[in-house]
This record gives sequence, C-alpha cells and structure tokens, in this order.
Amino acid sequence: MSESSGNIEDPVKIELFRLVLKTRMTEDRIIALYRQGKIVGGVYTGRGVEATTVASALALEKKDYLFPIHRDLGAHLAKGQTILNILLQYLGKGNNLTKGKESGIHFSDRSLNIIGNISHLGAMIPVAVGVALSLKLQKQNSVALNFIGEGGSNIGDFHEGLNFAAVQQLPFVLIIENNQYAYSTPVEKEYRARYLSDRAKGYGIPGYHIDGTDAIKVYQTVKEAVERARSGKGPALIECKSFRMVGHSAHDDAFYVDKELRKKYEKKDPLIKLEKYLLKNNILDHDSVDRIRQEIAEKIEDATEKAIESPLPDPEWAYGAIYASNSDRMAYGD
Amino acid sequence: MSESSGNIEDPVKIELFRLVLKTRMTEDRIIALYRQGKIVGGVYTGRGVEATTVASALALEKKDYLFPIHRDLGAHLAKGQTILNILLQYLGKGNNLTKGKESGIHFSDRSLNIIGNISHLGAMIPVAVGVALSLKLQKQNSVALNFIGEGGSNIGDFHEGLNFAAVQQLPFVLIIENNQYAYSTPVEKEYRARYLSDRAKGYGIPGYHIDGTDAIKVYQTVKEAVERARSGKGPALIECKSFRMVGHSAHDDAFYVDKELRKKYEKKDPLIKLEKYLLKNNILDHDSVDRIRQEIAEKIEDATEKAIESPLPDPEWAYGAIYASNSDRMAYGD
Amino acid sequence: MATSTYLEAINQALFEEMERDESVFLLGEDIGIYGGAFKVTKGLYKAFGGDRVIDTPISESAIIGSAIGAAITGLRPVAEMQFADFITVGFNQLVANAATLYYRHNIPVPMVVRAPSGGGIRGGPFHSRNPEAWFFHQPGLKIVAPATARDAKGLLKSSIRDNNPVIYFEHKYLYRRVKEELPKEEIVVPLGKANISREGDDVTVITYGAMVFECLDAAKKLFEEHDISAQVIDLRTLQPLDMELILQSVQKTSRVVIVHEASLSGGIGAEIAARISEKAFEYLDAPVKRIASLDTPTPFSPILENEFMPNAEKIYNAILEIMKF
Amino acid sequence: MATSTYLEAINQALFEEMERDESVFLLGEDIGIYGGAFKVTKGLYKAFGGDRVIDTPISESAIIGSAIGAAITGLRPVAEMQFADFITVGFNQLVANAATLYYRHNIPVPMVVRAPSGGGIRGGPFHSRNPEAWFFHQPGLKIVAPATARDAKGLLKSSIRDNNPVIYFEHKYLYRRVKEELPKEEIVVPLGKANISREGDDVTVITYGAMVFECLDAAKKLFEEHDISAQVIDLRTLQPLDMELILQSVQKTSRVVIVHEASLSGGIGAEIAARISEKAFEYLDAPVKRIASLDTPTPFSPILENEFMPNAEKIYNAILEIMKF
Ligand SMILES: Cc1ncc(C[n+]2csc(CCOP(=O)(O)OP(=O)(O)O)c2C)c(N)n1
Ligand SMILES: Cc1ncc(C[n+]2csc(CCOP(=O)(O)OP(=O)(O)O)c2C)c(N)n1
Ligand SMILES: [Mg+2]
Ligand SMILES: [Mg+2]
Repeated sequence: MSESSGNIEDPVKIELFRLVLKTRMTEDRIIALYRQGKIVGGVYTGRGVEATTVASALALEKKDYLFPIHRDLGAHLAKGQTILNILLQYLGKGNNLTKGKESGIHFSDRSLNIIGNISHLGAMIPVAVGVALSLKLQKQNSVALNFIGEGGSNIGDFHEGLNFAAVQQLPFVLIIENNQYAYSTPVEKEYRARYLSDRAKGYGIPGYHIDGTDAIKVYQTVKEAVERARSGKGPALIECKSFRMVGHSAHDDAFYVDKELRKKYEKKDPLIKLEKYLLKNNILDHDSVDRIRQEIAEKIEDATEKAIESPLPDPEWAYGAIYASNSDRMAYGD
Repeated sequence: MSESSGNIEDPVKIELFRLVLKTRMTEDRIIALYRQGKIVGGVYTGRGVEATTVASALALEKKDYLFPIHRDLGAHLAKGQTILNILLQYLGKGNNLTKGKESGIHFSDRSLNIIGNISHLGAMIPVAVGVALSLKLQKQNSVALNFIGEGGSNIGDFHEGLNFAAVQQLPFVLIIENNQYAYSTPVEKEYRARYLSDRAKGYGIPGYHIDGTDAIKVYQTVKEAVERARSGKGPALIECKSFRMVGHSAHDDAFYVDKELRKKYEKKDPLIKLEKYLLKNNILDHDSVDRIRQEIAEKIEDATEKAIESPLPDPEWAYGAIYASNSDRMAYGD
Repeated sequence: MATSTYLEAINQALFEEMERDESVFLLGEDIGIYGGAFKVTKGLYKAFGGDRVIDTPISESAIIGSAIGAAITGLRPVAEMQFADFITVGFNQLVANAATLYYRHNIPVPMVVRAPSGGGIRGGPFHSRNPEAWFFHQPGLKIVAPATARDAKGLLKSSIRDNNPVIYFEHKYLYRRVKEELPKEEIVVPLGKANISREGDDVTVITYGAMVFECLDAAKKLFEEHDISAQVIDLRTLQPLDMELILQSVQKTSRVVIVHEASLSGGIGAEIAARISEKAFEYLDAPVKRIASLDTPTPFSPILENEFMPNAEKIYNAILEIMKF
Repeated sequence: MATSTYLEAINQALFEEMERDESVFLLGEDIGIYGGAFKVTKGLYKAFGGDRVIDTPISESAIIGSAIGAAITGLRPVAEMQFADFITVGFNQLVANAATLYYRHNIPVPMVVRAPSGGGIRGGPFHSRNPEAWFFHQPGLKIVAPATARDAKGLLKSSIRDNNPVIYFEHKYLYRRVKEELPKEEIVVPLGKANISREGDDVTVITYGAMVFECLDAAKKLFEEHDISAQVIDLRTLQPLDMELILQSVQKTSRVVIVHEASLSGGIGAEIAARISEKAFEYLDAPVKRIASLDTPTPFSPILENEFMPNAEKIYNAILEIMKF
C-alpha cells in the first residue's frame, strides 16, 4: 500500500474499504440479476477500478459536483447514493430517479450534486467544466470532478474541455480511469503517450500518474487536487492506472485480454489489497470486516426486494415534457 | 538568423527568399484589389507568418500532400501554385479552380497535391491524417503536412487527429502557426501551456518549438520532421512562433494588439530578416534582390490583368453536381 | 423612440437582460474587448467585465458544453457561435446533451446559443448556412429566427428568460440593413407566436428570417400588378411552431407558399407543408409550394449565390403559379 | 442458397468487396479481433489483417475525417460507428467536409459510414437513434437503410462502389431477427431504387428499415380483416429518394401513409409528404398521414419505449383512418 498513506485518518480508510466492498457486492448482485434476466439493458461494472471511483468521489465534499460515467457505480455510492435508487434504475422502474426514462447507470441526483452522463464518451467533460465555471463565477468554493476512461480520453471534448478549464483556472478535476482496455482495444491502439497524465503539460496544469488500485493513494492525490482547485489554483488531471478485471459489459467474456496482464492485476485487486492493509495495520480486525460485509449484504437484500416489488412506469410517461416550464424548479443547489 | 543554417544550400535560401517576397507582394496586391472593391468576400493575409508557411511547404516534395489554411498563401505558392489561379479565386471568376464555387483561399489543386481547407478550424487535421494513412497503406513514401493556428489548435479535431496519427505512426507533420492572436484573442485566453509543442508528449510524438519568423530554421526543422515521417518514424508537431503583423482580416485594424509585442516583432519581419541575412552573407547582392523583386512584380501585373479580364461563372453552374458519377476521375495522384 | 438596427436591437437585449438578471452571462470567441466578429456584443465587456463576457478559446463544443454546465447550476449563459456554420462542431452537445436533459433527468437547461446565420453576404459555403432544420428534428430545443429589429430584441429577451435551450438564429444579412424605431419601453416577444407581416386573403405565404422581406416585396408587387392579396406570415419562432396561426390563415386563403433560405430538401418547410397537407387537407385549393435555396452548398461567386438563393422574383413567380392552379 | 441473417449479409458484403477490391478497407472501434460490438466484422481481421481492418481510438471525428482523407487519395474506406448515435460526434466532418468536397472542389469522396441504428433493443436515449433526417438535409450525402438481408448485402456493395459518401444505416433490431436464403451469385442492389414489398391498390404505405416489417404485418391484417389492399414501399435508399416509384404508387392508390421510426417532426417523412402533396395533389383522396416515433428522446423502460415507437397496431389504425376519410 502507498508509502505516504500516513496522513489519512483511519476512519477514512475504513470508509474507503466499506465503500469499495459495497460497490463490489452491489455490482455482484446486479450481475446476478442480469443473469436472471431481470435487468433492462446492458451492465458495465467497475471490478478492478473501484479504488479509483470510490476514493475520488469520497475526496469530495457534499457541495461538490460529481460526474460519474459508465463504470463508476462506486462513485455514486461514495457520494451518498442508495443501493435502492441504483437498482430501481437498472430494473427500469417507474419510481426511479428518471421515471424509467434513462438506462442503468445514467441518472442524476440533485440532492447529492451528482450529474449523470450521456453515453457519448467525453461529452460530460465540457459540461463539468461549465459547472466549474459557474461555481467560480458564483464564488461557491466548490469543485466539479469528472471521470473519463483512457479510451474516452481520445475524444475531442477531452481536449476542448480541459483546455478551457485551464485557461479559466477553474475548480475542475479530471480523473482518467486507465483500466488498460477500451472495450476490446488495448492501450497501444488507443494512444502512444507514455502516460496520459503527460497531456496535462499541454494544458499548463498539473498531471499525476498514480496506482488506481490503491484507494488510499487515490484518495490522497484527489483530495490534494480538489483542495488545490477549491483554493482557486485551477484544474488537475489525474491518471489512475488499474485494470478492468471483467469484460467490457456483462455479455463480454474478454477473450482478447492479455493473460499475463490479467494475472498481474489479479494480485492487485483493490478490494483484497485494501482489506489486507487494514488487517495488517490493525485498523480493522476480521470480525469488523465480517460485520461490515454483513451489514452491506442486508442492505442489498432489502434494496433488491424493494426494487423488484416497485411498479413499472406508466406508459403515458413516454409523453413526458421535453420542455421545462417557467415554474420549474431550476438549478442544482436551489 | 539561425545558427545552424549552415547545412542548407544557398539556392534553397534564395528560393525561400523569392517565395517569401512573392507571398508578401502578392498579398499586397490582393489587399490593393480589396480596397478597390474588386475582391469578393474577405481577405486574410499572412504578413509576419510567411517564413513559416513558405518554408514548411518548400520542405515537401512534389508528391507530398499540402493542407494549407486561411493564412497560408505562401504555402500555396511554395508548392507551385500560380499567382493567376490565386487571383482568379479571390475575384470569384468562372475559370478558377473551383469554377467560382469557393471563396478566396479555399481551393484544391490535384496537379500539385494541394488540398484546400474548409473554414471550420482544425477540421482538416483528421482529413490530412487520413491522407497520411492512405499514403502509408499504399506504401507511397510520401507525407501529409497540415497547418493550424495556435487558436485552432484548441479544437477537438486537433486532439483526435494527432492522437490517431501517433497511434498509427503515420507520415504526418502538423505545423502550429503561433502568431500569438486568434482574431482578437491573445494567447493567454486561448491556452495556458508554456509551449503548444508541449502537447506532443501527450501523443508520444516529438514536438518542436521554433522561431517561425526564421525561414531557414523552419525549413530545416520541417525538412527533418518530414523525412523522419517519410522513413516511417511517425508524425511530429512543430510550433512556429511568429506574429500576425496585420489585422485578422483586411477589415480589422487590430486595435487590441499589444503595442510592445507589435514593436518587438516589427524587428523580426521574416522578409526583412531573410533579406538582410542573404545580403550580409553574400548569398545575394542588392542587384539580384532588385531583379527578383522586378520579376515578381511583372508576374503579378500580368496575372492581375488576366484575372480581371477573366469571365465570371455562368449562373447555371450553381446547379453543379453534388454527386460524383462512376465515370469521374477519382483520386489525387491518379 | 430611437432608431435601432437589427444588430443594435440584439445588443440592447443582451445589455438589458444582463442588467436585469445577474445570472445572465455571455461566452464565445472574440466577444469581449473586440465586441464579436460582427460587433453584436460591443460595449458589453466594458459594462459588465470579463466575468460576464467571457472570451473563449476556439472550441465550439466546449462553449456549448460549458454553457450547459453553467445553465444547470443556476446561471443563464448566452453562447455565441462566431458563425452559425460552426455550430456543427458543437452539434453533439446540443442534440445529445442540452436537448435531452429535461426529458431524461428533469433538469432544466436555460441557455441560449446565438448563431449568426444566412447568406447573401458572399460568405461562400461555410459562412452562409441556415442550419435550423437539423435542430428542428431534435426534440427538446427551441429555435428562434427574427426578421425585424423589434422581434430580434423581444425574442432574444424571451429566449434568455426561457428555461430551455434556445438556438437563436440572427440573420447576418439583416444586421445593418434592417432599421426600426424601437419604443423606450421594454419589448418582450413571446416564443412560439408567429406574426402576420402583411394581411391578405388570396394566398398564405409562410416564411422567416431574411426571406420575410423578399416575400413582402413579392406580395407588394403581386398586389400592384395582379391584385393578388397575399398574407405573409413571419414565423419568428420555428420550434415550437405556431401551427394555430398557420392553419387559420390556410383555412382563409386555401393556397400556400412556404419560403425559406435553407436548402429545400428536409428543410422546415417540408414539415410545415406536411402538417398543412394533413391538417388542412380539405381547405387546400392548390398544392403547397415550397421555395428555398438549391440542394447544394452555398456557392461563393455572387452570380452563383444569387442563383442559389430564393428572392422576391422567384417568390412572385411561385405565388402566381399557385394562384393560377 | 444458404440462410443468412441480416448481420451475416453485411459481413458477407464487406468480405466480398474487400476480396474484389484491394482499395477497400475498414476502420472503427473494436472492429478487429473483437469483430465489432455487434460482431458485424467478425473474421475480417483474420482474413485481411490489421492494415485493412483498423481498430481506431475512440475518436469519431477522426474516424470519419480520416476516412475522407483516405477516400480522396485512392482508397475506399468503410468506417464503422459503434452506434449510429455517436455519429453526432463526427457530424461536422460529414456535413461540412465529406458532403461538400465534390461540389466545391470537384473531388469525389468514395466512402461509407456504417451506422448501427434503431430502437426496440432497450438501448435508451443514446443507443436507439435513427439520425437519417439530419443527413438528408445535407446535400452531397447518400443515405441507405436496408430492411432485408438481401438488400443489406446488395446495397452495401453498391455503397462501397459508389463514388460518394454514403451513410449506411443498419438496423440493430434486424441483425439477427431477419433471416433469408441468399443466392450464391453476387447481389448488387442499386442505390436510389425503392422496392415494392407488398403489392396493393387501396393505399400506399411508404417506409424503410425495421418499420417495413411492422407495415407488412399491418397490411396483412388489414387485408384479412377489412379487405384493404395496401401497397408497401420499402424505400431502401433515402437519398436519393425514388420519387418516381412513390408517385406512381400514389397515382394508383390516392391514399398515403408514411411510417418511420425516427421522431416525427422534421423526419424524412415530412419531405416525402411535402413532395407528394405538391406533385400528386390532384390524385390525393385523403391527407397524407405520417406515423413515427414521438417527438422525445427514446425512453429506456420497455413500457415507455413501446409507447414511443410505431408498431403494426398503430400503423393498422392509421391506415384504417385514412381509408375511412
Ligand atoms: C463517443 C463514443 N464512442 C463510442 C462509444 C461506445 N463505447 C462505450 S464504452 C466504450 C469503451 C470505453 O473505454 P474507456 O474509455 O477506456 O472506458 P472503460 O470502459 O474501459 O472504463 C466504447 C467504445 C461511446 N459510448 N461514445
Ligand atoms: C471552428 C471554427 N470556429 C471559429 C472560426 C472563426 N475564425 C476564423 S479564423 C479565427 C481565428 C483563428 O486564429 P488562429 O487559429 O490562431 O489562426 P490565425 O488567424 O491567427 O492565423 C476564427 C475564430 C472558424 N473558422 N472555425
Ligand atoms: Mg478503459
Ligand atoms: Mg493565431
């Protein structure tokens, strides 16, 4: 585990573990539901990148804005989203946050300052930058944090968004989840830079390349970048290197993945790593780990039951308004 | 003048001078025609960047592909375009290369492997990259060279194009004409990188930051990058720093330009600089310079006369075909 | 009352809305000290400072994308495209992101994209576009296209106050050619309401933008020369369309000519014609005729561009043809 | 004769064209070893190698842009969008660059963009699009949308051989649901020719893509239950449109229903309706009726998506209504 993890308090480390575990267990349940044919649409899970998604989101304050993407269930959970809301979404239920209009992981939550993504990779970067601009203009002392895969980092919006954020010195942090594959495509067909964090220099902002399987290291680095951004010093780019331990989505067996690489990263499983660290350093004992696991399992049971029982949308809702009225509750943070 | 200019042969230096002068004089004539109300549409000239545009294009072989943009008349000339064709274009004449369908500087010439730009800045980068891909796949040992302003370098296509070229190690060279303004916008509002060439590292390709007012230095650097690309070693990014000595276009008085900066760069006028160098090193004497000037002046006179006399398009040509037929002469290089 | 050009009217609307509402701010290329390529934002940087008139890098997708972000967190951004043509670079942000957020996530996106559009200025293929139809086919956007100085001002104000993404097409050809007396009182023109620019009984001419004036010229001449009374409808807002007014007029005249400067095929005229043919089928005495630019890019040379675009003469002929049907 | 799915037919066309013509190559995301998100390019990487089946970074603008570059220098690229929805990211390259090069500079651009489109697969707002109308409003592009395996194969071959940029919309819903016997002999289906999928005299039903089958179901039921004989026209190519066949049919039946899966407003149906209403005005006994998806994004939940999309029942009702007019 990271050398410099000393300055993170134990409760934070425990919370990181709890959330990584919660993410793993929730996704396992979603996969199980998928195999039972209960899920509508596709399922993309974060196995192997949970340390990155969880720790990044946990480094935010409540008022900060989170922009998770398709593999970032851990970030939703770390920002305070409930398992129930997530399951309702995956089951396409009528009482979910989008009233059934949006798919699995694509949803926003005003009460938590989470803004859901559209599928077009990278397209949320300029939007998150715009939120950061708005926060700066409104002197709100808060930060916008967005994720992008190493694959998605090659889309034009990455460039336009990051450059604009840098010019305006906005409170914006971009996390590259470099899990070494974009669907079936290995990094050597995606980019040729040694590190993607090397791109930061081209925008005149700091870039970090860190071990994305190390939750404590991620937490530390992101926290630093977030507080730096909050204090008006501008954006940062953080590349978290990890590995996609499963297929691109639940229907992909990932036959194309490099066997050696997979082996190497099985040893770096973020959950096991964090658990070992906590046990070894007597921050948690086996009993506490079991208790945490038990608590999460119960929550998942409970949420699953509720979600499955929940009603489907009313067909009439398809005709839902495409325009806001002038009496609509407007912005986030209102 | 550049220290290392020794390994460039004198005739090349003279040709550089001739072309920079030709560019300056042709553009001066276009401006004069503009003031007489004879030009259709706007006029963007390259005063101050001619060393970059001319030397870059001159570093190419005939079979190489040139992608000039709005300020690159010098590149057209250096690749072999005639003054007459250029003037016909600016006058919207029917016997120009686009039959009157395209504006001033937007035209292609198959016989010279020049591909004209669309107005959308950066949009030609992926196209030039595709040409480079095609050249590589067809093992043609030639190179595609494209220009972009420092302003245009912030558009998404810059990123997508350069990254793809790097991944595929294509014979592609991108020249950033950093003339320190994008229309009225100074560099500090365009980007925050110290050098734009720093972006090269983020694509894993070499980047150069050079004096773009120094024709010999530009020639040398671009030649090296072009030959490197030709030999299969992949793309390069070359930032040529210069200064836009005039307004954005003929109707812009550039009131917003930093006075100090203007003064500084007046001393770096690429034409004067090159002339002084050639005279001082006895590569040309005053008489030869005058003779060159005289020859160009005559060519411009002649071309202007012919261009003005040329017929306008037939209104029917507006109905020109939007689809190629199967009997059309197809590709460049056929 | 003072005389204002179409361009000045837009400038006034921006000024007044920025004064009225602190959350309104502008972003775009060269809109600050320079006042924009067409000087539409002249003086606003000086009046409101760099935090509310933001010069951006050349990054249309980031301009539109960041306007979305600002809009959903309490501000009312007005983004400028230097030319409407360049909106294609930020297309995805508009159609995938801005347009759908309310339906999908119940998040209002109160933003305006100002897009100087239209031909007749010898701009060639990439400075002459009228791209409204693309956005018409994307549910969730509103589209505005004023023809008069009064509407330019009043519709921009409504656009800024609207809680949805609005694309505001300001016609470059009209910037300095249209001049009107504008009242001192505030002008607010509601979105979604067409205007009858000329009353008439014999034929309905439906149009918008710079073509309003070509239609009025044609109508005048038809009245003088043939005693044909054409009702000219200036749509003003293209989305939502004021079908009510259109259908009323068609029921009265039974003959329709639709005119727009965008290319014919797949233009908004097609939708209007289709709706009229469906909803007023029994009232029609003649086929609905459409007059529009050719189905080609905009050619550069004036001779070619003139041939390419609709004008009063072509409209005049079309109306005559429909009247003879 | 062997049975091929719609998806296999596309794969066969790619294989055969790559074999026939060395200048044909493929580029796109995950199309190599993986064979594409839908496995359409399965086996081609193995057969033709990495120089002719190129996995690209996630960069739709670079994919389309570099296809243009390759096309104008002697190759015939076939670019794949992983989903048609993502074509909006490369929109500018298609409409500003590819579409206009021939008119502007007399340079042919022989390329194909394959775009898996359409709903009914629970893909939600961003994996269900039918974006053809946007491209219909851009002169210079050709647009293809096959419904059968035979057409999928034959039209793709023609698209690859065509000297212009062609957007080839392959409907995801049909990939494995459509199966046909295909002959051993080469199939080449010309662009620009519609097909009569069902003969009929009472009403013309114009459609394309997956809706062809919904229309055929409706037509069958109408014949069985009401003795109404509907002529179903599968457009196959959307640009250029086969107006000749359409008008012939309308002159025979005098009644028209147009059906497409794209949203109603500003869809291609609007243009077809407008042209019919203009060119066949005197033949029409009833208003031209359009059936299309709602003017909203595609909702995710199956119940909502079913409500959103046209289907045989809605088409059946629309035809009945038009027959009673
Ligand atoms: C613009 C765009 N192109 C293509 C896709 C299809 N797609 C979805 S996920 C994915 C791979 C993403 O890889 P990466 O960014 O590395 O994220 P990861 O899935 O590895 O976390 C692709 C190609 C998309 N969503 N958006
Ligand atoms: C995508 C796009 N946005 C805006 C414009 C309008 N425009 C034309 S030239 C220009 C400034 C270009 O600056 P730079 O790239 O530095 O080139 P320079 O003119 O300085 O040579 C702008 C904004 C454009 N042509 N394309
Ligand atoms: Mg990845
Ligand atoms: Mg510049």
